[in-house]
Amino acid sequence: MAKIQALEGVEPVTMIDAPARLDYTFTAGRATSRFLKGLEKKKLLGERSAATGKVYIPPRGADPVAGVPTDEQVEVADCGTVTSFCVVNVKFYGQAMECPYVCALVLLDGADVAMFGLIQEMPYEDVHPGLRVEAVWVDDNELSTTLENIKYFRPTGQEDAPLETYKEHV
Amino acid sequence: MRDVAVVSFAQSEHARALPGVNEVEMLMPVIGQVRDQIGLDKSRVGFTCSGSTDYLAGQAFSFVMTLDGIGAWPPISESHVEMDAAWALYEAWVKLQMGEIDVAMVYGYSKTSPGDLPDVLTRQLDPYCYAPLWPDSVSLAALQAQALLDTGSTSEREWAEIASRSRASAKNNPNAQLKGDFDPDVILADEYLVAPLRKHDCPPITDGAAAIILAADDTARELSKRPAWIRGLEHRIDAQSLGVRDLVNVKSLQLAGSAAGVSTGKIDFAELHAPFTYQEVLAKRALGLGADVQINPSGGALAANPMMAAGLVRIGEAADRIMAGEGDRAVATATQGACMQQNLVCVLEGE
Amino acid sequence: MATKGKHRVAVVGIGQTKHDSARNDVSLAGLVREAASRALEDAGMTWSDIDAVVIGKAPDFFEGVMMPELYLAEALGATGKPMLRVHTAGSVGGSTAIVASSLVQGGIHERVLTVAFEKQSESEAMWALSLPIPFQPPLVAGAGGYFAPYIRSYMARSKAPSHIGSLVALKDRQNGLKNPYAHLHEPDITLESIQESMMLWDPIRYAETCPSSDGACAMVLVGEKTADAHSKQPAWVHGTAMRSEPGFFAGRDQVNPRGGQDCSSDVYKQAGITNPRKEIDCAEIYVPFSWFEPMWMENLHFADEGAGWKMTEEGATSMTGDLPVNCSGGVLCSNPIGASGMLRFAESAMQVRAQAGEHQVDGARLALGHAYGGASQFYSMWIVGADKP
Amino acid sequence: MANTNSSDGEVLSAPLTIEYPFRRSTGPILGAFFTGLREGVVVGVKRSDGSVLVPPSEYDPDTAEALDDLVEVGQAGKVTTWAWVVKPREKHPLDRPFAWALIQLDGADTAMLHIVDAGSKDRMKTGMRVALQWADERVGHINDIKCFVPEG
Repeated sequence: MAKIQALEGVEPVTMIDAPARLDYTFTAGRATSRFLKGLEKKKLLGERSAATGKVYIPPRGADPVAGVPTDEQVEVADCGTVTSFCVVNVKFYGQAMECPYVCALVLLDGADVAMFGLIQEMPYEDVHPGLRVEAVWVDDNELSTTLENIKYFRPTGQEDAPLETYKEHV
Repeated sequence: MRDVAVVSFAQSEHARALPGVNEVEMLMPVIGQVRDQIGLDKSRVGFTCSGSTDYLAGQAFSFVMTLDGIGAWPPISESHVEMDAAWALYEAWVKLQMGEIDVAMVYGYSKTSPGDLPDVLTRQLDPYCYAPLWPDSVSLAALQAQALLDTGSTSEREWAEIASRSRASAKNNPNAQLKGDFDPDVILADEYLVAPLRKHDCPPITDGAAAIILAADDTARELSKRPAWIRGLEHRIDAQSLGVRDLVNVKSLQLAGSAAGVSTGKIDFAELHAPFTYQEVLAKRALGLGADVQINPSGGALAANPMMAAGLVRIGEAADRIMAGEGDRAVATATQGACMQQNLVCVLEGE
Repeated sequence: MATKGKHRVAVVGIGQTKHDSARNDVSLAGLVREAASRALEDAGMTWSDIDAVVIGKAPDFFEGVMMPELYLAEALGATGKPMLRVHTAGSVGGSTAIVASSLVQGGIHERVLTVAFEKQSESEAMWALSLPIPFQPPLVAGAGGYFAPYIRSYMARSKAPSHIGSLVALKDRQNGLKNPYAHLHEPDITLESIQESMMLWDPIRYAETCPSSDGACAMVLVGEKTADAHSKQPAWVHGTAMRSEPGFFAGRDQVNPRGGQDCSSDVYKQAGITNPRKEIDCAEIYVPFSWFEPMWMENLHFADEGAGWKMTEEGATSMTGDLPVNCSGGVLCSNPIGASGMLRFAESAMQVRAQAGEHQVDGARLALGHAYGGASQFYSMWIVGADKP
Repeated sequence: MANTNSSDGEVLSAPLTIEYPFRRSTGPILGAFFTGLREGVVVGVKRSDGSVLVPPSEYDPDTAEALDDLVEVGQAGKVTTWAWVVKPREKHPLDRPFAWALIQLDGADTAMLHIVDAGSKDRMKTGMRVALQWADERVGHINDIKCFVPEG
């Protein structure tokens, strides 16, 4: 490098900035759209697989075990059981939540898979598997086609669900 | 080598946008069809391999989601390439060569419509000296096209005729996206998009999926009356830097074609993955194909170009014609990367 | 071209970079070349000796380069040669090595260079792993946020005492001190300092979590003829296996997934292993969060279900135990995601080649390399040995 | 989070932006190239056969042999191929019609990609001479080259 005069004694460049932005139009697909439209009406619509009889929520278009579409819509309850959870205390670029928060796997009554949801209105150290929780929705005038309609889940005050009722999910 | 053949091919409708479905929903019927049309139970598939890329849809791990559409339970032996699925077919063919399995499934797909494809493809380039300039895919192709024009061996008229012929051939292809009668004189009067390329010189932007079943030896004969035997399968890559490459001689395609034995027998027809019209001229030269070879009876990538599947579709289209007895020996190619950087050649024969 | 059927394959060259949080001294090409040229040097080869290149990495959003192998072809001497790019999520480093092996085993090539890398400092792993998805609140915070509930389930199911995770972290970080390439070198670490570290994703503590690293790993895989002519001890491949299962389905056991069980049964069978705990001398297992060591001990049939944590507690997985696990320091000391699986495969090969230096297990003859990815749904494994299979 | 949802028949869609301020380490060879651009010179690297690569790379693109023999090359050269952009895209370096070109600088044996601000397609021709125009503010980046312009 030394033989190039202009480079002698100058601070070398070692890093470059290469910002990139790509804009997309995300399409939810048929099954997810059906689910999202239900959310707009405060309905949680799962989908049952004819192949295995299992109810998926949120539906993603397929029964992954059989590799076939799920197309029978089934309404499930907006309350369920915490099967497991995590207290998040880490920050990252683009994060929307304030730390710490509790992210739990919630098995809604009537569903065969647990979905991720926030748990609030209780101290996070009291969250535990078996806890019965219910969805807290945004105000009716704020409802739209998004899972963000469910602000979070809160304890129902019911007794804990017995392990047998959610054993397959832990 | 072990004798391996294509025994089944299926593809989705190809369209500018299939907004009604997500990737899984687009793929699932294709997977069902490729198995069902030869009565294959999924448990007989010994290896599965797919090709796709996250950047097109703007979703990380898209191949993880599409696994939902193939019924991977009990757990399956499976792999994925971040390449056109023609290379997934290559990986599956290698697994079949090991002699432990007899049937493999390959699929590829992309939803290109969510993003701005020419912008997205700039992200494939050298991230220091090329990508920050955002040189879109059509512009880069135009650089190669101009270099070819400068050799004096082709013309914009020849390219218009290629576009016209391809889209006329596609009229017989129910899955094709862009088809019909285009008079070369009329389309040559169009404005340039990026000179020397006009709109008709460019591939359509396509959403679509495709799948193939490969089988070895007697299993292939059991599953197909006339399997399309793979007699040569080779791929090579060139440097990405356009400034160090010979843009008018696609060395990687020449090398792959020669290693695959394209010229060791008469070729009845070719399915060339040449997304831009002028690339058909380059591909024919690199493979040494004469005027007697029918090119792209399906319409080729100028009629539908589902990224990450279009190369696999070429192999499938060629195999379907062999299986139907419409020819005895064919060549199919796949290309990816700016200006045909990486190429795969597959020679197929009936018996 | 060779005859039909499966051919023998061996590792004769291994290279890795110094792993670090940000390798600001090298370009992307420089990073992969550092590993690849070391592997070639170890193999006594030059770029022109190589027939084909197989490269792997995790999602392209990490570096913001789509299909970066297209740009890296020149840097890896692949011009004019076949090059494949594998991507199977976190297991990719392992599956890349398996694809490279199969090119030799299938009789296609004699000398294959395989490389895996990640340069996570170009962006930020947490960002790349938690890209926004419309219509969904961004609840799950990266891989830790995803796996923490399942770790909690494991703890509940197995009744493992809560200090097991810290014991694994202590062991691996201490092993890492013996590995000059490891990203984290923490000589002052203690069980107390681990237990006092912050809960990031409760029950996962900061010190029980893998770092985010820049790094690469490479190997040269060759056929029997070339390996026999090689002056150094080759690592012979005795078995390779991959398994995938959907990440989300009703009744899925995500603590002890069947994909991992089936994959390990398959690879043991190929290697003629009937008692893995007894026959395997050491293992390099993909443990990004310390609790995965006991979980994988069960999944890999080294321990009965619910008893994996006892191996950790008894010291069986320490360098002086009966099944040393992650003598290199493992993923807990270095995690260039795309390369992490290949590092496990390469470290297992280093053990049976007796080239692991200070973290060598005396007399290791048979070793397991393991990687997993996605929602604990993609598995790749190999068994390598000092003797020909 | 994008929530201006639009409905296309049965199926919902929403805008999605993937954006990151990537920051890349250059390594010594590209680092020298970018340092050169900031200082107003163009740096190449010599291969073992004496030919010069611009932009330089740490490796020979044909043989992968390591390279580090840096040399300075000229700031004008010839266009080896070009493409005329009739309607620039939003992310393109210029917002009026321009040419992409591969430009072989004097003293270099390979061509680099950049743009030629020629005003009109009629001024473009393979083999034409072009001269480098520096950006007003230079930081050590490929965009330190504002463009090339036809010589004379």
